[in-house]
Amino acid sequence: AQDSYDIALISKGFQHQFWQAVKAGADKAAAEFGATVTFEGPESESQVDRQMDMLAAALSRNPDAIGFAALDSQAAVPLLQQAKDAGIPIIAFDSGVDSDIPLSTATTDNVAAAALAADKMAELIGGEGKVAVVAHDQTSRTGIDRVDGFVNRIKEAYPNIEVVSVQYGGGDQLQSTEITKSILLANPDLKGIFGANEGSAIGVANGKQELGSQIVVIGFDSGAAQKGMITSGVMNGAITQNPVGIGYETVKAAIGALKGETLPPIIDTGFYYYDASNMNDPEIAAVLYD
Amino acid sequence: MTDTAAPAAQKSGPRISGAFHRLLAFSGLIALVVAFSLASPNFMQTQNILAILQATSVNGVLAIAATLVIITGGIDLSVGTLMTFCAVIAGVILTYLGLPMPLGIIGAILAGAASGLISGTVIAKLKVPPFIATLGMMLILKGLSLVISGTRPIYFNDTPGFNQIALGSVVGQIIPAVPVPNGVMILFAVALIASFILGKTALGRYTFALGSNEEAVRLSGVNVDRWKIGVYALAGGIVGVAGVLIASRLNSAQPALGQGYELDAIAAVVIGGTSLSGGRGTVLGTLIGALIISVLANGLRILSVAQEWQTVVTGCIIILAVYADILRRRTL
Amino acid sequence: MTDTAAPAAQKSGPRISGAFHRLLAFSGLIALVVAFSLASPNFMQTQNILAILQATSVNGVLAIAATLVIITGGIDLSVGTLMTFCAVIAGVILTYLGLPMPLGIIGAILAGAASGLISGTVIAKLKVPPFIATLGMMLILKGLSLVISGTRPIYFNDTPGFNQIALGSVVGQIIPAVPVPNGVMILFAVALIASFILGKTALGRYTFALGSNEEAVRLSGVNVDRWKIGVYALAGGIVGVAGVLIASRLNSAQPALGQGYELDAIAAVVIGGTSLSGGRGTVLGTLIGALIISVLANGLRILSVAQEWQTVVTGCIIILAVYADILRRRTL
Amino acid sequence: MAGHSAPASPGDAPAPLVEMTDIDKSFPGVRALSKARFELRPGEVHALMGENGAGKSTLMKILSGVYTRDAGSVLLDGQPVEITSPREAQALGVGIIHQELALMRDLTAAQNIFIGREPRRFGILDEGQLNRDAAAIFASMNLKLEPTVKVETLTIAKQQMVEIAKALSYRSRVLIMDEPTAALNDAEIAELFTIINRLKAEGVGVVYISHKMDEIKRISDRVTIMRDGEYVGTVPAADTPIETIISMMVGRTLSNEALVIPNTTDAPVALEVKGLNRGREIRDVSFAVKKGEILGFAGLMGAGRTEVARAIFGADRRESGEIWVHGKRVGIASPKDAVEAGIGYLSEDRKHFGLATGLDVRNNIALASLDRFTGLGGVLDEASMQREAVGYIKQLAIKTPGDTQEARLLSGGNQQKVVIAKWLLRDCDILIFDEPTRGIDVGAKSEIYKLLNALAAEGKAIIVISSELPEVLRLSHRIAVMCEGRLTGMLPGGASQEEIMRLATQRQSSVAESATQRRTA
Ligand SMILES: Nc1ncnc2c1ncn2[C@@H]1O[C@H](COP(=O)(O)OP(=O)(O)OP(=O)(O)O)[C@@H](O)[C@H]1O
Ligand SMILES: Nc1ncnc2c1ncn2[C@@H]1O[C@H](COP(=O)(O)OP(=O)(O)OP(=O)(O)O)[C@@H](O)[C@H]1O
Ligand SMILES: [Mg+2]
Ligand SMILES: [Mg+2]
Repeated sequence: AQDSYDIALISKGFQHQFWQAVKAGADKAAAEFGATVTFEGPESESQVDRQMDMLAAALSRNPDAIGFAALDSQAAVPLLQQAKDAGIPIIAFDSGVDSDIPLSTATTDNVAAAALAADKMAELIGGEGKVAVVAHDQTSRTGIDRVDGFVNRIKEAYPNIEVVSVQYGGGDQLQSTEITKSILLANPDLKGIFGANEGSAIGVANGKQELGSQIVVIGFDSGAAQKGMITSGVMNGAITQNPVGIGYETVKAAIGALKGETLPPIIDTGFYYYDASNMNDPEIAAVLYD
Repeated sequence: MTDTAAPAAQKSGPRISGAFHRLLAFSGLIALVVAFSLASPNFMQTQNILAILQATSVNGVLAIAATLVIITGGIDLSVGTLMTFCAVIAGVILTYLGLPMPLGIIGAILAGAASGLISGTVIAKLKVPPFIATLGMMLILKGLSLVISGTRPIYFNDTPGFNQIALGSVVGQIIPAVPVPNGVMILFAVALIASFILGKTALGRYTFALGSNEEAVRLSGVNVDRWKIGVYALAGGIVGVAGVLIASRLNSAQPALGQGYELDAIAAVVIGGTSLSGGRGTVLGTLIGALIISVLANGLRILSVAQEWQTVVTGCIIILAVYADILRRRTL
Repeated sequence: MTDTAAPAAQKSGPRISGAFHRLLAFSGLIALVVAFSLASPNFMQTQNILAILQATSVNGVLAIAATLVIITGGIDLSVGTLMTFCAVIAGVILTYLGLPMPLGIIGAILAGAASGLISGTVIAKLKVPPFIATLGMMLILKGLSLVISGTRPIYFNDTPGFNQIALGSVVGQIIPAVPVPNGVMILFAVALIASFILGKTALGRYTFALGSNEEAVRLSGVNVDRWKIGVYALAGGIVGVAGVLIASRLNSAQPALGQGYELDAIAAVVIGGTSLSGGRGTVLGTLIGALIISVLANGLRILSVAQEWQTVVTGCIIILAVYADILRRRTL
Repeated sequence: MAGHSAPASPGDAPAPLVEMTDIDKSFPGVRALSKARFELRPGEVHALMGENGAGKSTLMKILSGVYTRDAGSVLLDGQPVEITSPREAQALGVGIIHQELALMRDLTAAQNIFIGREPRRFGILDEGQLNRDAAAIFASMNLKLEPTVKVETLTIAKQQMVEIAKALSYRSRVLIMDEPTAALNDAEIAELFTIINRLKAEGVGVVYISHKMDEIKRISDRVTIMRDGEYVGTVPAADTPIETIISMMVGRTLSNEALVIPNTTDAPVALEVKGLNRGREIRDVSFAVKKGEILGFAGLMGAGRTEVARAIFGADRRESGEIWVHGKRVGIASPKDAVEAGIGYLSEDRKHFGLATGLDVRNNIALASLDRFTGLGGVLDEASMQREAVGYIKQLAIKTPGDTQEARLLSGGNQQKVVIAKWLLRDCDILIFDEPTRGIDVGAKSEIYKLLNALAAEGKAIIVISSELPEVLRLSHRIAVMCEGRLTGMLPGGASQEEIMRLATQRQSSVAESATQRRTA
C-alpha cells in the first residue's frame, strides 16, 4: 500500500561480522524491493531482556514488518503477540521462536552444520586423536547447537577421537587466542581444534600461529581474516552459513507477507564447507563475506 | 540575631523555592522527553511510555540497590550477576522443586540478602575493599548461576502466573486506559521503601554517616561493621527483587545474563547525582538517572538512528546531562 | 624540641627490611605459581610462561594507564574502547591511507592522548565526575570505532612486519632460549617509564598530591586543572600503546572489541594494592595484579577446570589474594 | 565558679576517678608514650600539657578506647578496665572531644550529635525529637545554631561547638577535651568555661588539653605535664607560675621578648585591596599592607576575615574589588595567579585545605614550590627537596621520625608546622597567615612569632588573622578589625583590647539594615 516499507530487524548481535553480513543482505533486499530497514542487536547474546527492550521500541515505532532473531525462544512471545495483534507481520531469522506467530523462519541448521565440521575434522586428523572446541557462548542457542552438534557427532561416529576440552571465549578474538594457547600447552598431543564462530575461529588460528603449532583448525563463518587464514593454510577449512542470504530472505519474506503472499514455514538458507580448494567456486564465493 | 525564621531567604543569589529546585532536577529528563516527542510522533504514545517504564524497571531496582551501597562510600559490582543468581534460585525452587510461587519469590530475595551479607562481611570484617569484594562475588555468582542451572535457562512454564509478576497489570484492571505493568509498580514500591529506609530509619542514617566519615561514626561508639553489613544485605535483598522481575519478564532464568548490568546501574546512580565518594544521594535522583538511560535508548531507537551512532549520542548526552545538573547546582 | 634525629631508631615491632617487604608483595602471585606448578607439569614450561606474559601484555598496559588515573582519585572507564579506537586509527593510517608503519604507531598513541586530553578537560574544567566523563567517552569511542571502520575489521596485511610489534622477539634473536615476545618487552618498558614518571617527575608528584587532597594542592597555587588533564592525556597515550599491541597481535583492528576490558584493568590495579580513593599506588603492584589475573586464567585452563567453575575459583582467589595482602600490611 | 567547687588540695582528695600508670604506646617508627601516668579526680579539671607530639592525644585516645596500650594499667573507680573500643568507653562513662574534628560532614548538626543514639518511635527515627534535643543542648550552651543545618556548611568554630555539644550529650563521668578552644574566640571560650564549671559542680572529671596558657590558669585545678611521651610531673594550677609549667614542658626557660617594631611608615605598599565585595560576607573591604609590615586582623567568629583572605587569594570568587601588588593591579582568578603574584595563604583548616595527608612531610613542604625543584624533562631534584625539608624540620622543630613520614601520622601541632614550612619555602613577598598558631605549643609559638618578625624584617608584607587577641596585639604593627564583613577600623599596634572589642562589635544598627541582616552567633 505504500511506496516504501519500514521494516525493523532485531538481531542477536550487531558489531560482529556475521550480523553485519546479515545486515548487508537485508539492505540489499531493501534496495531491491523498495523498503527501509533498521538493524539492531544487543551487546552480547546473553542479554535477553535488552533484546526485549529493542523489540518494544521497534513496536512503538509502528513499522510495517518486523524481522526477529530470538535470543530466547520463549521470552519474546508476549511482545510478538502484541505485534500480531497490531497486525505487524513477523519473520524470524537465524533461529526460530517457540510460537506460530512468525510467518516464516530464515535459518541455518546449526547442529547439522557443526556435525559437518566434525566430519571434516575427523577426516583431516585421520580418524583418531584428541580434539578440542573453542566456542563463543555457553548458553546461547548457536553456542549450544554448534558445540552439541560437533561433540555428539564425534561421540557417535568417531570412537577413536576424544574431545578433551570445550572452552568459551565470548567470541572475543584475544580471549579465544589465550584459551587456545592454554589448551595447546596443556595437551601437547592435540590434533585439532574447532572454533565455533568467527571470533573463536580467528582466535584459535592466532593461538596456533603464536605457538607455531601444526594442529588442524576448522573454523565457522567467514570474513576477510578467516578467508586469509584459509588461503595461507593456518586454518584448514571452515563452515559457512549464508548470512547475506538470511538477511535477504528475511526482508524478502517480510515484503511478501505485506503483499499477502503465502510463505514457507522454513526458509533453509543452507551451510557449506569451504577450504583453499573451493573458496573461489562461484557458489561458495557468493556466500562468503568480508 | 534578629529573625531566626527567615535565614534561608537571605541567600545572595536568586532564590528558588524547594519544590521548583526539585523539579529542576528533572530538567535533563524533561528536555530529553520534549526533544524526542518533537522528533517523533510515536514517542509520546501510551504504549511507548509504558515500554520505557518497563525497560527501566529492572535497571531501576538494581540502581536503587547500588544507591544504598554507594551512599556508604562503597560500590557493588555484583548486582548484575547476583540478579541472575536470584532468578536461578527462583527457578530451582519453582521449576525444579515445584514449590508454590511465594516461596520462589521469598527464596530469591533471601538469596540476594544472603549474598549481600557475605559481601558486607568480607568488606567490614576482612577489610577487603568493596570493589574487590564485590568483583569477586560477581564472578563467584556468575559461575554458580551456570553451575546450578546446568548452563541452560530454567523456564517457569509450570508456574502459571509467574510472568504476571512483571508483565501483568493490576493498575490496568482498575483503570484500563493506563495499563501500567506490575513490574513498574514494583519499581516504584521498592523506591518508596528504600527512600523511607534512607530517610526515616537508623539504618538509613548510618548509611549516610558511614559514607560521610566512617571513622567518626566508629569514634561515636557505633557498631560500624554491623550496620555496614546490614546495608549490603538490604541491597542484596533489593537485587533479589530485580531477579524476580527479570525472571518474570523473560518467563525464565537466563544464567548467562547479568554481567555488564552493574555498569548501567551505577551509571544511573551517578547520573542521578549520587556521589561515588559517599555520604550523599537520593533514590529519586537514581530513578531519574535510570529513566534518562531508558528514554535515551528508546528515543534513539524510535528515531531509527543507526546503532553505532546511538552509542555516540548516548555518550555525549550522559556527559551533558550531568554537566547541566552541575550547572544547575552551581547557580542555586 | 630537643632531638629530631633520634626517634627513627625507636621502632617497636619487628623490623623487616625494605627488600623483603617488597618481595612479600609477590607472595600471592608466587603462591599461585607454585600451586599450579604442582598441579600440572605443563604449567612451568617456558612456552607457557611466555604465553602468560603475552596474555598479560595488553591488560598490563591498560592497567598501568588506569593506575595513573586512579592515583589521582579518578577512574577511567574508557580504557577498553579507547584501546580499540587507537587500533582503528592505526588501521586507517596504515591500511586505508597506506602510510608507513611508524606513522601508524604515532597516530594511535596521539589519538589516545587526545582522547585522554578531552576526558581530562571535561573532568577538570566542567567538573563532571570522572566516572561519568569516562563512561561517556567509553560509549562515544565505541561508536566512533564502528563508524570510522565501517563496522568491519581493518587488516594490516599491507603493512608487513606490523604483527612483529607484539609477536616478534628481539630478545629471542639475541638469546634464542628465551624468546620473550616484543609485546612483553613493551609492557615492561611502559611500566618502567610510568614508574619513572610517577616517582621522579613533577607530573608524578602531582598525581599523588591530587589524589591525596586536591583542594590543598589548589590552594598551594598549583594549576590543578593542567596537571590533571596531563595525567589523563598521559594515560590516554599509554592506552594508545595498548591499541598498537592488540592490533599487532590480531593483525587487525577489531572495532567491536574493547568493552569489558576496563574492568580487568581496574581489577589489576586494585589487586595490586592501589586504592580507588586515590593518593597511593604503584606500577609494580599493578603489574603483579595483572599477572595474578593472567596466571589464574591460564592455570585454570591448563587444569581443564570447567569454565563455570573457573569463574567461581577466580572470584574466590581474587578476594583471598587481596585479603592476604591486607594481612601482610597489617602485620608489618 | 559555682559555690561547691571541688577541693583541689591534696590532703582531703577524693578517690581518683581514673588512674593510668606506666602506659607505653608505640607506632611504627615512633615511641609515642613511655611509662606515661595520669590521674583524674571527680569534680576536677585536670589540664594535660606538653609540646606538640608529647603524647597528650595518644594518652587520651588510649583512655577513650581508640588505641590499645602496649603496656601499663588503667583503673576506673579503682577497678582495672580494658577499654578496647569507643563504644566500651562510652558505656563506662568516658567521653572525648577529639583534637581533629570527627564529624560526618553530610549530616546535620543534630544528627551528628546523636549518632548511634537516635530517638525512635516504633523503630522509626523521631527527627522532631532529635532536633528538639539538640536545640535544648545548644540552648544550654548559649549557642545559636539551627539543629538542622548541615555540618559541612559550618565554619570550623561552629563545627567545634557541635563537637562539644555532642560530647556533652553523652553525660559522661569523665570528659576529655583535646584542644577544644583551638578554633574558638573569646566569647565562645567563656561560654565553654561556664559549661565546664557546671560539669565540675556535677562531679564530672574533665581532662583539658590546650596550648593556651591563660586558659590553663583560668580553668584547671591541677596540671600534668608530659614531655616526649613521658610523665614529667603534676602540679596545682593555682600556685604554679606559668614559667614553671613551660619549663617543665620544654625542659628550658623561654624568653618572652617583646616585639621590636621597626619603622615601616615610609616603606612602599606591597599589597593593596580596593573595594572588595561579595554578598553579605565581604562588604567593601579596602586596606593596604606595606613591605616589612605585619597587619593583624581581629574580629569575632564569622566576621569575614577568612572570607577576605580567600577572596584575595583567588580561592573564592569575588563580586568586585581590585588587588594591587607592588603598585601594579593584578588579576587574580585562582590561587595559582595569587602565588604567581607573590601571595601565599595559610588556611585556617589544615585538614581540608592545607595538608595533603597521604603525602610525606617532604612533599607537603615542597608542594607549593615543586616547580623550583623541577629540572630537565620534569624530573624532580629529590636531594635538594630533602635538604630544604630537613632544614625546615629543624628550624620549626617539627617532631617527626623523618622527612619521609606520612603527614597524617604527625601530631596536630606538627601538621600545622608542616603547612607553615610549605609557605616559608615558597618564599612569597606577601604572606597571609590565617590562625597560624592554631594547636601549636608555647615554645613553637614563640619560634613562629620570631620567624614572622624576621620575615617582616626581610621586607615581606604579612597579614596575620588570629582569634587570639594577645597574639594580634603582640605581633601586629597595625590592626584591622572586622565585623559582619565590614572593616570597622584600623588601629595602631599598641591599641587596647577594649578598643578592638568595640570595633569588633560595631554592628550596623540602622533599622532598614537589621531587617535583612544575616544571623550571626
Ligand atoms: N597513628 C599514628 N601513627 C604513627 N605515629 C603517630 C600516630 N599517632 C601519633 N603518632 C605520633 O606519636 C607522637 C605523639 O602524638 P600525639 O598526637 O599524642 O601528640 P600531642 O601531644 O597530642 O601533640 P599536639 O599538641 O601537636 O596535638 C607524635 O610524634 C606523633 O607523630
Ligand atoms: N561554608 C559556609 N557556608 C555558609 N556560610 C558560611 C560558610 N563559611 C562561612 N560562612 C559565613 O561567612 C561569614 C564569614 O565567616 P569566616 O569564617 O570567614 O569568618 P572569620 O572572620 O574568618 O571568622 P573565624 O575564622 O574566626 O571563624 C560568617 O557569617 C559565616 O557564618
Ligand atoms: Mg594532640
Ligand atoms: Mg577564619
